[in-house]
Amino acid sequence: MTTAATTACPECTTPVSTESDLRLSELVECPDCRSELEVVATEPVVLALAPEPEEDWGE
Amino acid sequence: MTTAATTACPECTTPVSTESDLRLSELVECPDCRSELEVVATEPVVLALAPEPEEDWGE
Amino acid sequence: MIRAAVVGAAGYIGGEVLRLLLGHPKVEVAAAVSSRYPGKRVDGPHPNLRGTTDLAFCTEEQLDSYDVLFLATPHRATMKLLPRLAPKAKTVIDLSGDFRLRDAEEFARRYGAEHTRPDLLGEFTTGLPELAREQLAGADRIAAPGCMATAAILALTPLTDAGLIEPDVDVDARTGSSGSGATAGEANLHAERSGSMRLFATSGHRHEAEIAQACGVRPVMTATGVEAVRGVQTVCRTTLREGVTEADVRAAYRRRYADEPFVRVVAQRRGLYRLPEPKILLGSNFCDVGFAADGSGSRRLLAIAALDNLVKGGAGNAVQSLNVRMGWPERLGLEFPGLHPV
Amino acid sequence: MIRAAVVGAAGYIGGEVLRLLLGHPKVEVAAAVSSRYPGKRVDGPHPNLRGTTDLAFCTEEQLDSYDVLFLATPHRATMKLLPRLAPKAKTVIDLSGDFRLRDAEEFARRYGAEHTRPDLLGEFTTGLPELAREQLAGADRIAAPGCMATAAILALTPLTDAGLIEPDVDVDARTGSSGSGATAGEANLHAERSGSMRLFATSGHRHEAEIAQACGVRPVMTATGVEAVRGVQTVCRTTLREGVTEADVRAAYRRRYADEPFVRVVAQRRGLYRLPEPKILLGSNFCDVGFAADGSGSRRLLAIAALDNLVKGGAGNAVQSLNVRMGWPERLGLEFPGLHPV
Amino acid sequence: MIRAAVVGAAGYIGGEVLRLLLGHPKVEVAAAVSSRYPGKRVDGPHPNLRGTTDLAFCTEEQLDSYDVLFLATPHRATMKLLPRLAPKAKTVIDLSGDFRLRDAEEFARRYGAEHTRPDLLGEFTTGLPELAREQLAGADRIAAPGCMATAAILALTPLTDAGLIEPDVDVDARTGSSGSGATAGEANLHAERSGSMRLFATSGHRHEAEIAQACGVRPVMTATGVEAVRGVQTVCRTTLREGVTEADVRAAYRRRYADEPFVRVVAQRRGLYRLPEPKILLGSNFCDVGFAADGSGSRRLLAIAALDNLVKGGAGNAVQSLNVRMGWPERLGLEFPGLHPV
Amino acid sequence: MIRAAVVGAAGYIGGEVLRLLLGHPKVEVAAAVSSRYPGKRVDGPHPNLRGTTDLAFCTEEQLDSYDVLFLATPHRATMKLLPRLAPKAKTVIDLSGDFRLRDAEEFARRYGAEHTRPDLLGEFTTGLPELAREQLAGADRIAAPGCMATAAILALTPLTDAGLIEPDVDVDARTGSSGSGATAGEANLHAERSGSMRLFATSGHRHEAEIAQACGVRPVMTATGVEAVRGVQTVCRTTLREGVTEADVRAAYRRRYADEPFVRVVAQRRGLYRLPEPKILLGSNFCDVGFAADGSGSRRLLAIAALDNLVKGGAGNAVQSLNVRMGWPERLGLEFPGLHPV
Ligand SMILES: NC(=O)c1ccc[n+]([C@@H]2O[C@H](COP(=O)([O-])OP(=O)(O)OC[C@H]3O[C@@H](n4cnc5c(N)ncnc54)[C@H](OP(=O)(O)O)[C@@H]3O)[C@@H](O)[C@H]2O)c1
Ligand SMILES: NC(=O)c1ccc[n+]([C@@H]2O[C@H](COP(=O)([O-])OP(=O)(O)OC[C@H]3O[C@@H](n4cnc5c(N)ncnc54)[C@H](OP(=O)(O)O)[C@@H]3O)[C@@H](O)[C@H]2O)c1
Ligand SMILES: NC(=O)c1ccc[n+]([C@@H]2O[C@H](COP(=O)([O-])OP(=O)(O)OC[C@H]3O[C@@H](n4cnc5c(N)ncnc54)[C@H](OP(=O)(O)O)[C@@H]3O)[C@@H](O)[C@H]2O)c1
Ligand SMILES: NC(=O)c1ccc[n+]([C@@H]2O[C@H](COP(=O)([O-])OP(=O)(O)OC[C@H]3O[C@@H](n4cnc5c(N)ncnc54)[C@H](OP(=O)(O)O)[C@@H]3O)[C@@H](O)[C@H]2O)c1
Ligand SMILES: [Zn+2]
Ligand SMILES: [Zn+2]
Repeated sequence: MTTAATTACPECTTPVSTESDLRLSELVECPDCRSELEVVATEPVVLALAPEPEEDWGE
Repeated sequence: MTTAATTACPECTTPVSTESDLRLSELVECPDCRSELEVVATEPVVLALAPEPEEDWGE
Repeated sequence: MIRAAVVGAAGYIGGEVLRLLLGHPKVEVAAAVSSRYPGKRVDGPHPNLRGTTDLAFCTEEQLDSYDVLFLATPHRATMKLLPRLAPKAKTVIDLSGDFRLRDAEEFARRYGAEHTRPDLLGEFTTGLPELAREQLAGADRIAAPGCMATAAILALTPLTDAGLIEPDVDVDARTGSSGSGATAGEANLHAERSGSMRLFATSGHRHEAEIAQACGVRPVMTATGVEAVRGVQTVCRTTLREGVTEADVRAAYRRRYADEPFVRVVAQRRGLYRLPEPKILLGSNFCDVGFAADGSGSRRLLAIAALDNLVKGGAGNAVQSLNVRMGWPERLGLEFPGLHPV
Repeated sequence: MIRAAVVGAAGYIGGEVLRLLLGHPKVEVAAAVSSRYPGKRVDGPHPNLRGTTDLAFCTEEQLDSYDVLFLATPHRATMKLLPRLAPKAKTVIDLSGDFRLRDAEEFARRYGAEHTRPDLLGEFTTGLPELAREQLAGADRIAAPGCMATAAILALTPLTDAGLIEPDVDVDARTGSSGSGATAGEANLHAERSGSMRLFATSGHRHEAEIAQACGVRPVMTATGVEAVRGVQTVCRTTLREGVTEADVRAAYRRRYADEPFVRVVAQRRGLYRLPEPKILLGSNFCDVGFAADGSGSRRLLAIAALDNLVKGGAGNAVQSLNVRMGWPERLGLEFPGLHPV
Repeated sequence: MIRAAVVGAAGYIGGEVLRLLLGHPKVEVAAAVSSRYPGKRVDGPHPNLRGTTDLAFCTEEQLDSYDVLFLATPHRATMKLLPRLAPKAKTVIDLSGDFRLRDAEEFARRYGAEHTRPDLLGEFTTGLPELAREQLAGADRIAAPGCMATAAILALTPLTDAGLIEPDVDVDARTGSSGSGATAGEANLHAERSGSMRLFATSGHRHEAEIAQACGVRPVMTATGVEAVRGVQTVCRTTLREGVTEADVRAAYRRRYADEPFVRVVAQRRGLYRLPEPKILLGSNFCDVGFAADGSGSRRLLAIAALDNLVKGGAGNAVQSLNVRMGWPERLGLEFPGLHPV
Repeated sequence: MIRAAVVGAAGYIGGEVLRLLLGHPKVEVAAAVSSRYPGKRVDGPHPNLRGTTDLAFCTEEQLDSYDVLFLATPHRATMKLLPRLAPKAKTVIDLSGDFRLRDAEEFARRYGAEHTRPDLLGEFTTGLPELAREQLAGADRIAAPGCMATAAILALTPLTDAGLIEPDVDVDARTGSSGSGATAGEANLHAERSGSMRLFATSGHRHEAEIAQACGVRPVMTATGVEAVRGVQTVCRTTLREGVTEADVRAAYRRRYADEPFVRVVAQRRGLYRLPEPKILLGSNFCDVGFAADGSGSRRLLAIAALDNLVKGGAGNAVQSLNVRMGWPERLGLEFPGLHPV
């Protein structure tokens, strides 16, 4: 069984619901700003912005 | 009262329905090939292809 | 089923009204007026309608009476048409600029002509459900806003309603070629318009007045024609009031549009389509709105919107207003979500 | 409501299947498989779906069982997927090239690889209602034809059915960039593909075999990439049999397609859009077909078709096939007529 | 320095003649005639010329006498202009269709009007150095071929000269919008023309007659407007004579164009640009030609050419003809190679 | 004739340097380096160069010594290449971002990496003749500015030099797809990039730092990808100092650029091309600059520039800098004026 909790997106503060069986390093997506968030702690769940490949558009 | 008859499109032979109160020089549209047809006689109705401005596309 | 008539039905907005009404489950298109094509099939100038209708255009004189009348005719011509056409329908929805502004003097300044029926201006309700849903429920004179104005208004409203920004706003509109209608002038020649980035308005665009009226801001507006047929994007450069944070902004947008069927908040950190962009909205009644604060902690905020000028910026918005007016489900006949890729 | 799953759901065809099924009144999208985006929302790669669904992708392993399964995966990969996925659904609709040809040797010649499951080829029905409506009614293995093949087949069928043309046919296909899928290769780089007129196949294109199989002609095919994202046009250069007139041709087209919901005969003498052209078909399930005889009295006849490769050339056609299979009204979920201008 | 005048100088071809002559080291542009813009600067309608000239348009009446006169005026109008303008210059180079055909009856059939000066047809030399370099050396009446004709002729000449193909040829021309000139008609409206694949000629196009005259083949021609401003591509579907191999074809092209400064043979097995494509030719006087035999051993051969309709298909070719006429290096003023990416 | 080498020669900027040098009367292209295509002809990746050269790529190791070396390699890679390549040439012209900023900390902030050779930053002269003509005369380390920065700098310089504007400037850049180089990523896929209006930078774009450094303003910059392959337009929203009139502005532009060979002041009241627009600049080394004051008497002023990012925004500007460095006529090899229509 998994239960859902919520924690705030570190990028935009939107509540992100997290399953209780999340593992460390797992990636979740913020439903609002769509940031990729990494699980950096599990009890309680702490999310951090996952690093993103730089986009280089327009010189 | 108008009654409908049909006559063949001179361009594509599709039957074109014509109202009985059509007048000479009136323009009707073929429902199939969309040619513009001129009423050149009325009893019975005779349709002729109306002249079209030349299209000049691509030099 | 109600019976609808469309005047200016051979134009681009008229054609889009036809497309939407022909697919609408509660509306019958009873008349489509064109002075250039009387007696001709509507699917001549609107070839996308082939196979969906056998309707032919009629003349204004052939109109009798209808439940709703859509006016898709040029500004300045419409204020002359309205008095003689209004009696033919219970509800009139005007898509031109003639009855959008409440102030006749502002109209004269913006449109370069005196309003011929200033007495009627007060009778009109703004045809934008997001702003005037309640008034529209009982409205029989509806004036849909301009395409670029609609985009800017929907981008700004969450901010002005919540008092988050200062009044000075720079509105930078980018638009496709269908915004100028089906008029073959040199400026719309394919070889000239193609690939252009043409600043055709550097200040004083008419839509400024609509934005000011709707949002209570002081807009200055530039408009650039870019390579596209359909599509408007407005980028509003605004200044946050002291102490307002990006989280406040995000919350204001979410709150304001939580229940709106046709406004989506798009302000993402990942992916190709992070902010509103019109290409994925072709044919759709969505207006996407988004925002971007300045990372560096300044008070600068971009408020961005995108829409299809002929749909949410015109015909779709008018049909949505009709749905509200009639008490129908607001999405009726407007379900097409847009395409990707495109 | 039936339950559907889509494999390859992050691709262009997969996204279009999702768009159509999400708007379909009798289908629930129960699963969308992607190996690249498991757990991510489908409106990430398909931003047009924002606001219409909260669906997220799953992995193949997470699939259970469904009423219908759509395969929108690459050719050669699909024949390997099918055996393990087919048990998960009553009806399978494959959009790849793997089960279109009935002859395994022809497959090997065209696809440069042996077919791994030639035993299954005979189980498939062609997913083109205009050709195989009756068989589709009871079909549970459906293979939708290729986009350019569909256009050519629909252009030629009235002529071949009525025995009006000689067997040698030149198929000249013009296509937009979405035909190659969401694969970022050098050839699909915007700066390279933009404005191109690229003859990427000068003979021997795979779709030749499908056209031959469906129409009994000897096609030779060229394919040119032109500036467009969506859209295919095929111009077939054919020769009329002795004594056949243009009126015979027109009658054959009219007769053949009189009751078809998604084929329109477009062969006009006036107007801008006299012959089939894909731009007004974006997002639409129509295939427009037309013809032009040589004024000079020669026996030359052009047979022309246009469609949106992702809709009637792919996902729309698959959904139409599903409608037929289920005995539903054929237009269900496919009502969008296309746009003009665009 | 010789003195040149251009009539029809406000049009697209006229503007291109101006661009090339203004950059030509041996020509001074002494007059540019326009009836719409007399007294106005030429860089008004031709904004690319800003900073390169202070020239203004004049009227036809203001012309005096010149070494060379370029006529960039419409067909049917030009045959009326020529008699009164020819005395004003030693050498006349006509870019219209009026003096290209040697046979007045063929002209009447193709142009829908009697030729008003059939007596002059014989005086003209074809302004295509690849065909008529020697005659051009002494020519004072030069008629440059049509843009699509030029492409088809340069694609076919190596084959017909070497007797490698049968006489029946299908010419499939694809063209950008500048081919119709600076005329704002509905068909050239950006919103209509954009993204089109419009088969505007399905047989009997005028350029057929030029191709027949130059190559001795029996061409049937289709022409499709595709998304582009500049650029023509012609795909000629031909049949090899018995026993002719692809190696013979390649050799014939190489031999024929070995010393041509402006024809490149492009028929590669690798890379993105294997066959001729106009986008990399914008502004350039190159015509790229190539071919593709049918792998399967049939006798089918595609002969393909691409050019910029305003340059090698018009103004550039005219200037190249002038260079030949004057005995100057043929590349003078025509060095721009084209761009990539673009 | 001097001998030149180009590193990064297979890229878009590298290809444009090759095009310009191959047409330059005083430069011989002695080496073109590519790691992907060693030994292959340069006209493979650069098909526009067919017929103009037989040059093949070499490896970095094969370089010997040259009069001038062009670096057209990515930022962050170039600062590592420079120390080992600089000894091979008297003059080095770098087109990357690595040596544009004088301040190593600013570099680290903007480029997300420490500068590996901060000691060399001071040796570089800005490769923009309009700003640094005199210094360039003796310069042997030249860093050409970024494409959007060049446009913004040329738009603003007349105003900042004359002290006409306040320091806060909003720079709104619009750019084509070639600005991202020949890199096939998802964002540059034709089907995704086509028709886009993508705000890919909403603040903090690297070019801000270059603009600040060159003009002494406080720029905030947004960048939007629009439908185009080549072309940059920057619209700078500025505020006039108290009392400054539009006439002052016009005079400042005229004065500042009176003798500049490659800057044209375009601020017209009539015509289709009233303000700078990149499409007529394809292939040209012109930068068009213009301005528009607010009619209403406010102090708002738009300063606008347009250029071809690969030419005046890159390779052309580098060649112009070389011409200045060598004391040659500045227009040498850069005469192509641009096209219209296009
Ligand atoms: N295009 C847009 O994006 C957009 C968006 C929102 C609102 N609007 C507004 O919608 C209206 C129509 O715009 P459009 O783009 O569709 O223009 P359009 O394509 O030029 O069509 C206008 C139509 O009005 C008719 N018309 C012209 N003059 C008339 C007159 N004096 N009296 C009656 N009918 C007349 C014409 O049809 P006949 O000659 O056949 O009668 C024409 O088809 C305008 O007021 C425009 O401002 C446009
Ligand atoms: N594009 C058209 O116009 C068109 C028209 C008709 C038919 N088709 C056919 O439809 C199919 C899909 O075409 P498309 O254009 O949508 O291509 P696409 O955009 O490249 O999508 C293909 C999808 O298949 C998945 N995939 C790739 N390799 C796979 C494998 N080995 N096993 C399972 N899934 C795999 C990928 O998703 P993940 O990596 O996320 O799993 C990808 O999203 C092809 O067979 C094509 O021939 C295409
Ligand atoms: N476009 C192409 O790709 C192309 C290629 C090869 C050859 N051509 C041929 O070149 C000629 C010009 O084509 P274009 O595309 O440049 O057309 P365009 O842009 O329409 O220009 C034609 C010019 O001719 C002038 N003109 C019109 N009627 C005239 C008359 N009765 N007498 C004198 N001048 C008249 C007009 O200028 P004013 O009204 O200002 O006098 C106009 O600028 C045509 O014969 C065309 O067939 C065109
Ligand atoms: N595109 C523009 O509009 C523009 C304008 C002004 C300045 N710039 C600058 O010019 C430079 C080149 O841009 P571009 O657009 O031409 O990019 P591009 O098309 O991606 O080309 C870059 C070239 O650099 C080579 N390269 C890549 N990594 C390298 C490394 N580590 N060491 C040496 N060579 C390497 C590659 O060639 P091989 O793999 O074959 O060696 C490639 O062809 C960049 O610094 C860019 O910022 C670009
Ligand atoms: Zn978030
Ligand atoms: Zn007919």
